[in-house]
Amino acid sequence: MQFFFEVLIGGLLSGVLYSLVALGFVLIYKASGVFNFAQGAMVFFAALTFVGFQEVLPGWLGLEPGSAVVFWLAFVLALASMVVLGLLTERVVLRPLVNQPHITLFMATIGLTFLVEGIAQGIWGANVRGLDLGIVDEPIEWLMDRSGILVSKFDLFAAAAAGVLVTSLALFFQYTRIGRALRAVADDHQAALSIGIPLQHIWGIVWGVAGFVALVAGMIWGARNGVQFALTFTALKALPVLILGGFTSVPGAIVGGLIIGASEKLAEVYIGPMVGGGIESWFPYMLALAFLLVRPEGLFGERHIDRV
Amino acid sequence: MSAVMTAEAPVAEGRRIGEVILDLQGISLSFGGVKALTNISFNVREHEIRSIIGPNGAGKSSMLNVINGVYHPQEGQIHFHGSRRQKMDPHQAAAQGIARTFQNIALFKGMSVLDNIMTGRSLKMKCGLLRHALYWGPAQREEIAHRRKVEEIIDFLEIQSIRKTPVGRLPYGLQKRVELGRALAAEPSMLLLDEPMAGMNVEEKQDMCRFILDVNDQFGTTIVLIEHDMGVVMDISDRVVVLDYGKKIGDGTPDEVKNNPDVIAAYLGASH
Amino acid sequence: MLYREAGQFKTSYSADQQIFPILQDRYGYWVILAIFGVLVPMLASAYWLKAILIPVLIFSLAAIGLNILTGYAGQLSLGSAAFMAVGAFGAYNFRLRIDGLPFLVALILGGLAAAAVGVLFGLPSLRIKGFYLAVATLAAQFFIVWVLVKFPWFSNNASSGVITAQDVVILGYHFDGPQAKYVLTLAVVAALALAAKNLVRTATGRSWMAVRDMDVAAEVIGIRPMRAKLLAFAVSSFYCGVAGALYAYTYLGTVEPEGFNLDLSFRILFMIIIGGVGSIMGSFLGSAFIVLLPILLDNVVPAIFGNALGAGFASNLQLIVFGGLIIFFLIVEPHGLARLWQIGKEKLRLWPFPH
Amino acid sequence: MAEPLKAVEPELDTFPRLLLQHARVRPQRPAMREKEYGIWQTLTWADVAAEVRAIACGLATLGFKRGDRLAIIGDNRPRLYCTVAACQCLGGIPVMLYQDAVAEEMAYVLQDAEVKFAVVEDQEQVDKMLEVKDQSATLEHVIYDDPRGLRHYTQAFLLGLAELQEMGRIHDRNQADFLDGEIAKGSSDDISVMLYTSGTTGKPKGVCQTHRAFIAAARGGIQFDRLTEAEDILSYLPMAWVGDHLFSFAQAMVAGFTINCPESGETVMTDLREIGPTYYFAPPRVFENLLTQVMIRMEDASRIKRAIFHKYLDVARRCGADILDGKPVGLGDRIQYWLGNLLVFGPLKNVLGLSRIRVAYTAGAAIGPDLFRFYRSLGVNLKQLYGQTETCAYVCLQPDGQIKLDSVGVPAPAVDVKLAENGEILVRGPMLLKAYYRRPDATAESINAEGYFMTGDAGFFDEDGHLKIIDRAKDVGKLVDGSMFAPNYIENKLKFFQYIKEAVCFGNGREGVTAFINIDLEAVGNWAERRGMAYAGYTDLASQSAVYELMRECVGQVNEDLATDPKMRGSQVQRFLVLHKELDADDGELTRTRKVRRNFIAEKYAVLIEALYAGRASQRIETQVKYEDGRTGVVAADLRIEDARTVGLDPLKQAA
Repeated sequence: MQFFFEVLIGGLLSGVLYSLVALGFVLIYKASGVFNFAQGAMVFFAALTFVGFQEVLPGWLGLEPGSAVVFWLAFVLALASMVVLGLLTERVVLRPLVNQPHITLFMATIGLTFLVEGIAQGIWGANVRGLDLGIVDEPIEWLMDRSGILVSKFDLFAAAAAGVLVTSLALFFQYTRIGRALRAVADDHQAALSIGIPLQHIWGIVWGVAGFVALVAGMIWGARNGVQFALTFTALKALPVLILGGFTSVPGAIVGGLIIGASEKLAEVYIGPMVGGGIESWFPYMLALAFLLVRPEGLFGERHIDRV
Repeated sequence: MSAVMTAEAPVAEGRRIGEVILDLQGISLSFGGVKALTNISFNVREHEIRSIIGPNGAGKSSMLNVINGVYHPQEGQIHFHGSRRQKMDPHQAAAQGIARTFQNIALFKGMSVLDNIMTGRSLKMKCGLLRHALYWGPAQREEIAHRRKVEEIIDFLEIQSIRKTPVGRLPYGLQKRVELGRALAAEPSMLLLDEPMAGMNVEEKQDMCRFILDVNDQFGTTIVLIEHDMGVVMDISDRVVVLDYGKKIGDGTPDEVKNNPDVIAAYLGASH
Repeated sequence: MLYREAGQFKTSYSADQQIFPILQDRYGYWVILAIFGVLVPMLASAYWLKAILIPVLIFSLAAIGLNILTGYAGQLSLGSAAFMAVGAFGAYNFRLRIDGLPFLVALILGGLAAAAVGVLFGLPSLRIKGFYLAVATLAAQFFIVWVLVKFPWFSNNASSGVITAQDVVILGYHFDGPQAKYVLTLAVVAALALAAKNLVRTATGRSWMAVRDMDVAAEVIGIRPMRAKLLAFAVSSFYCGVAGALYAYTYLGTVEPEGFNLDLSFRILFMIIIGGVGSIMGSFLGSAFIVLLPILLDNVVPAIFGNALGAGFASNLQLIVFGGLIIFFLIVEPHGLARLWQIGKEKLRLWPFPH
Repeated sequence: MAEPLKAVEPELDTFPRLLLQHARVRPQRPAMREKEYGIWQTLTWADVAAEVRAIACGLATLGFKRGDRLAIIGDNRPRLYCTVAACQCLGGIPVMLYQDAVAEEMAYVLQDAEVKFAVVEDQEQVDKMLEVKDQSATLEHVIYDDPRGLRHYTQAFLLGLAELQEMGRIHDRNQADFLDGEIAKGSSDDISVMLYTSGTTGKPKGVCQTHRAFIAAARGGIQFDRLTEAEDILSYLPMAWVGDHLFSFAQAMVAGFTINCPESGETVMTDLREIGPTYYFAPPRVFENLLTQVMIRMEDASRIKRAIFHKYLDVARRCGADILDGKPVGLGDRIQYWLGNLLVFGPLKNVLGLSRIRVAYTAGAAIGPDLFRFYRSLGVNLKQLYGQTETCAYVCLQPDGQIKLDSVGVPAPAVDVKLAENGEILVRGPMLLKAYYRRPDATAESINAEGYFMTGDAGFFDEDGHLKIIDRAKDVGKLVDGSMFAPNYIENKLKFFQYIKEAVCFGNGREGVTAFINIDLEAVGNWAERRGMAYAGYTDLASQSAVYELMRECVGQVNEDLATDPKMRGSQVQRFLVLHKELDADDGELTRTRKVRRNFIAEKYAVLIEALYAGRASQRIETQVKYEDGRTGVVAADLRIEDARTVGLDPLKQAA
């Protein structure tokens, strides 16, 4: 039983990371109807840019490697890069494709995936790098002593970060003018126009926010597994998360991420050995597929009626 | 009440309006609590032109969607050719000889006029995948036989000069005509037309009117028509049913409907 | 300019419905076929045949498969490589386990195996569309590769699933040289491309396009969308499967499941985007483009920049160029090279008029 | 004198016999094609013979007798052509009607020709027949080809052509030798067809032509241009027009070539391109529209393409016509022309559907020399012919290699052409009409005692024996010195300039020729804009001195041209003015078909004519005009009068 909980909690915590990536998808999908396949690549780009700046800044500015200044400066620069990347994407890729079929936009973001990955590695190189957030990946003693369950401090931190992020996003959407405009856009583009904020500004902001979310996700993930190309594949796991949670639901992204994270770990541990292991690679997709057949609109998605 | 009316329905020379072939009883339809149609009953006789009119949002298109199986009403019964119709899909309705056009043109944008109309003959084509892949032989013979039929429709609708044009490039009025052609290609016994003349100029409307009358006359096709142009409706319909807010408020010959106080109220109310 | 169409009138529907109704196109087609069928195998070097022409043909076939599904039936798939894998391992196992099974029969059986698997993974398409379906096909991609790796039965107990294709023998003739393999590949691909063209110009193809363009209208005129979609999945997977089998038998000889990864699926998708969605010829153009571009980059980049940029740069540049091209084509010419070809042809037909 | 016609085989002296011959000799060759249901449905000669047989027997079943008149009304359709032949088989007379005529016009012809049967195309024509049925006492049966929309027409005299043919087939089975007997009864002197002259003056007259006449005309043309059974012709001009009857019926029947009927009026250009006829006929306006379209479409082409296009058009202008005529051309030009053919002319002709043409004719109106030269320079063997309904559209033809832009060629084989005292063209030959139907007076008026038909056209032969048409004979007058004055001839020459829209010349009984000119507002407007000139409307533009200069140049060129011809040199335009308003049909100055009403204009603007001859430099004029909305207004202007550049002529005397 203890083992089960350990696996469950570990899974839930890695699910938090899926949630963070999925969150970026949801934001963009809500605002512009674009299914941004490149969100995973953007996470990779963000993490690589952050690490890259951490490496080069001390040399450029004569700072102490590993200092807080370097950390925050790299964070700000990486964030700025993400915003620029987001704005450029919006301007160069999506705006010319406005009013095109969704499938075309989707394929364009696949192209974007390649482009972003290529650029990131072209600038920073393709080596695997470590990323240190200063949090030690060791079990929380208090919890281990009381219940015997191993929970990593790092995972807890990641969960907390995700929680903060989601809460602040929720507040942002709920209480700011731009947030309200964003929600209006998701419902009806015409209505959004009447609020008085140009659609393009809104999309710009959304891509900026999505960049920020990608950066946070990338840093946490990078700190855990190292910054490397494989990150983009792991990020693909966000897709089944979306199917579970629905494309338009922020809570859906969170819950979906947790379900996927937990179930893939449990499946790996309990079913894996029966079939030779490694089922993590496909289990989330099959789960999502099975789920689709039952409830195509996702857990929190809105049911759609085709009017003829 | 409707029996009295049909007795007086105009009978065109040579065209005999026959028995009731479609009977709708107490049809109600709602979408997640929103009532689109409430307890609607009416019937359609063989060979007649039956119009459905009413203000916007009266439920006219929903009515057509019920008839050809796109929507499944929660309540009510549909009898088609005497037998009770179970819940069925549009393609089953098509197999029973019901074809239709749509309010917003629903052509296959990536295909030519010819191919669009050819799809209308899908139900009549029997060759399978392998024969299609081999082409030469049965598949080619079938294609040619149906092409010949489709060409007759193209000739009938006078769209020879655009037969190989992709439909996306055509002006609106011609697209409507092509859509009618696609419906006709199925050689339907009943044709549902959803605002076939919307957005057309006078000349195009005249043409479309002529085609509808010719179809009804030459092929004996029963026609259920939704149309906003009252002049056209009153001119070509045998009987008219009037809907408002999903309820039936009038049913009868054009003259009767014109003098029905409820209908007048609905239309005056709608126009203000 | 080259066309002389006056006087080419059609007195029968069979003449009017030819694949190439214009005489000059027919000539062009036979000339191209003669060049690639006769001249190329006589003149091309082994490198060109083995490393370029054979893979171009094989990927063309896979691209035709994906194009049937995506371009004609409108169902996006990210799992083409997995279906190729099924074809490759299917053909291998059929030959392994059935004594004396003729190669071509094994090829078809491999394709049919892929078709069966394709239908299975196409089932969700009955309820879902667009991105949802794309994600569903990812499941196929990962699951199939995993199965082939994890169950050694499929690779005759070879380590990590690597298989070595048996000799290709048809009617006693051994296809072992690059020439022979090229000619065989060309023959299979040409025949299947013709069949695909036939499918898309008859009722089957029209039902796919109808479902793609307006599924409600398609259903209303009596097409069953479910049937049309599953058929598209089956045919598409069949083509990918045969391509996969050729990939093993006439191209690489030795393949492993991991070779049929997501990246390959993406590459096939890129072929149809760049070549032309909804065009058989576009599949060939796209395949040639995607196969040749990296070779071109490998040769051109060092020539311009020298070796200073390092080996990693070339692969990154390839990513950037592919990604950029995809976006460029989707924005500027969503119907790809095939459309450009067609525009050029229209220009020639109307020359000297612009339109 | 024209070359003789080769002898006719005696058994092939009527159209029905020709048809039977083709069905025997070339049964599987295509005789007629029609674009219908998306493809060119083909009837072989055997098919045509069978169709004709069924129609003829059907007609006989309905009681059609020798000599009965049968009206044919509709677009060019194979079955209507077959009906013509079927009617001829029975010794009847097909009466061809223009399908776009209104019911009353048809009523007149139906009465005049005492038509008993009418075979019409479709519902539209049936409706017209129903409208005039009561006025046409002799009309007994109306037979229609296309049954669409006619299901509820219950009139007993209506019958579908298909049903008629079915009746005919039964009749044929029962009396297999009936039709052959009827055909055997036919004689080459029987009337083969009645064509109505358009009748610009008075009521239309029915021109009766015999088999002999039309076969002679057809054979002459075939011999002249060496036509074979392999020709393809597009039949799109009205069947009631003599040209179509000659080209699409008579010549096809004689030579055994294929006629091709377009799908519909809208698709003629596409169908032309598909068929790519080898033998083609079109009135000048068709060629003109085609050229205009070419130029407009080329406007949108890229700069490079336009440059190539114009460069090679220049090459063609320089040597194209000579190459076509087989004249010696330098090697450099030949190479350039060959390149041009590869890059421009070949594709251009092909896109237009003209690339297979061996012989093309134009007639019916004067064709501008630039227009004519354009097509010839591209290598299209476009030629002019001259003829009337009364001569089976066959008098003069331009021989290959001897094309003169302003002549209509030499007398056709077996045709005897001479000029009357007043310059009127007289023709005699086997192709002359037998008579005007029931109009002995008119027949006597137009055929003189020696058997010459008086064409009413004035013309003269040049030194090579080519006939030049100058005017209607009645319009031709004389100057005071007795030399010929042909206003139309001069006006046409002026109007060939794109800047001149209308011109009216005066001079009959005067010392010299003067002219009113209407500028073409669009062309001159463009010209002015290119030169940066400002103008406010027609009147202002017409009065500008630069425009006068332009007109002077045009008139001067016409004069130079006229001066080369000894018969015309006296007719050079000495003085001219540019009118302050456009001549308008609403003001009675033009007919509805846009021909100038010379006498009306002379009366209305008498003061201007007086000023022209009085030698004044300007004249004030006020004119009432009708605006499009029906209001009237007054346009007033001081019109300048200019002397034109002339060659070797004394200026007009300044005396009044």
